[in-house]
Amino acid sequence: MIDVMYFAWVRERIGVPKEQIETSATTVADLVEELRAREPRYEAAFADLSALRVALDQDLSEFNAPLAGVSEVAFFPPMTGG
Amino acid sequence: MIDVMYFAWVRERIGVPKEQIETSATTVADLVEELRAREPRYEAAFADLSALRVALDQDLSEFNAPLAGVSEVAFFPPMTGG
Amino acid sequence: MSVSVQQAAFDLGQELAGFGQGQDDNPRRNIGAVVSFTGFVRDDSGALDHMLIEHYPGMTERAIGQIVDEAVQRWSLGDVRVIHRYGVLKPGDQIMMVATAARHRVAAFEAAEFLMDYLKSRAPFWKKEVNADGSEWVAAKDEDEDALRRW
Amino acid sequence: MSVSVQQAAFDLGQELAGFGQGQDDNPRRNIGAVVSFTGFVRDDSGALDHMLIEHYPGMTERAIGQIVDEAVQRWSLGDVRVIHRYGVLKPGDQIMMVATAARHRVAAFEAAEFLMDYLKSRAPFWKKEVNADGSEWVAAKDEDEDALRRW
Repeated sequence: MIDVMYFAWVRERIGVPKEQIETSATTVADLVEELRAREPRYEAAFADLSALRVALDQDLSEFNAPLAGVSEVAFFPPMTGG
Repeated sequence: MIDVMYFAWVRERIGVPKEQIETSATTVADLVEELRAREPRYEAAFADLSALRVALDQDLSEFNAPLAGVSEVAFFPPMTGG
Repeated sequence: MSVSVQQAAFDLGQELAGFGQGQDDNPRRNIGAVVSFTGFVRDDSGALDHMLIEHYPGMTERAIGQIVDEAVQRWSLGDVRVIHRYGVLKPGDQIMMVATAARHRVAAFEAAEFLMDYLKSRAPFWKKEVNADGSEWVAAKDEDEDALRRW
Repeated sequence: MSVSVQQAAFDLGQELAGFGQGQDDNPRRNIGAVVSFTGFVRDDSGALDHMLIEHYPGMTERAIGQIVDEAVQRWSLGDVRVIHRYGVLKPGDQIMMVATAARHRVAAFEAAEFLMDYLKSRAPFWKKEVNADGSEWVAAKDEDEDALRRW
């Protein structure tokens, strides 16, 4: 089980801010493929990975990063702070 | 007659902040030569022109600038504001 | 060094009063320069009702903390203050501030600009503009990403 | 735009309160960024009794006014505030401040740095450090003169 969080328009497209997911995915990209195959709302959120960023346990990471040992994955668009 | 002002260590070496001078000098450099010839305190103040700046009627200027029409000349070291 | 992520408004004057100068009973006299940046909600068109700022609690504090640590080391800062708000903000409201204290002006300016450039693109905040006709997420700008390259 | 050359202390918070945001009955909503710089009297060695700042009344206001006008035009500033003190200042005292208000952060930062670089070397102020053993005029630094070249 892994906590998956969504922010900004990713959250709006998927419809929930957070969910627990049972997965055997070994990388972030694998997890994304699993989610896209689930329902159209995931397909809509993950259609263009270049428009997305990912954080693993609250550190910015990459889509090819391994998921081993990770307990919290977050997907969101590029940040617009400041 | 022209008003001549001195600031910082130039003022300290010459001993007065301001004086009126009767001069027929046509450039700042000529005026400096006249002053240097007067007394040792002027000689001491104007010994190294590269360490001095000059303003004509409150605008930064150059030592080769003409004095025609100028009513206030000021001599001082490089500024240290901020 | 102090970082706050908060909904509440802040008082810039209060934040900057005595900033970098140590305590009254233990004053520091090696700070010659304090730079502050304050960001406000603009409304160029006059159509904006409000801005909604979303953030990632936990990661936000962590990301800003890392950015601050790097700035302190790199520019030998005497003090840093960062406040970033989230929630509903109206046109003219203060969004955030950074302040840096250093011996000399160049370090204080550079560190403040570095902090701003990283907060823009690396701290997990997202802005949404809401007006009468609907709402829109603010898109990240290429120039903000490019700004990181100089550091 | 406002420039003050004064002996009195100033309250940074008071100067920045509402800076760039227009009047309450006529608010401006096109200012996204305010940058402030404040300079303090340092005393690294612990030997400084006080600093004496001399200036050239008349020319000071004129020189700063010209620098401010140039910054306003070049960076389309919404507002500028400059305060520079003269007279006797103690370690830790505020010497001066500049504040700039602009649409975007880069303009506000650049304009504030430009103003500081010009105030350092082109506004007619001279600093003298006074301690128990005597006093010494602060020498201008080559790096301050060099800093003007980038503008």
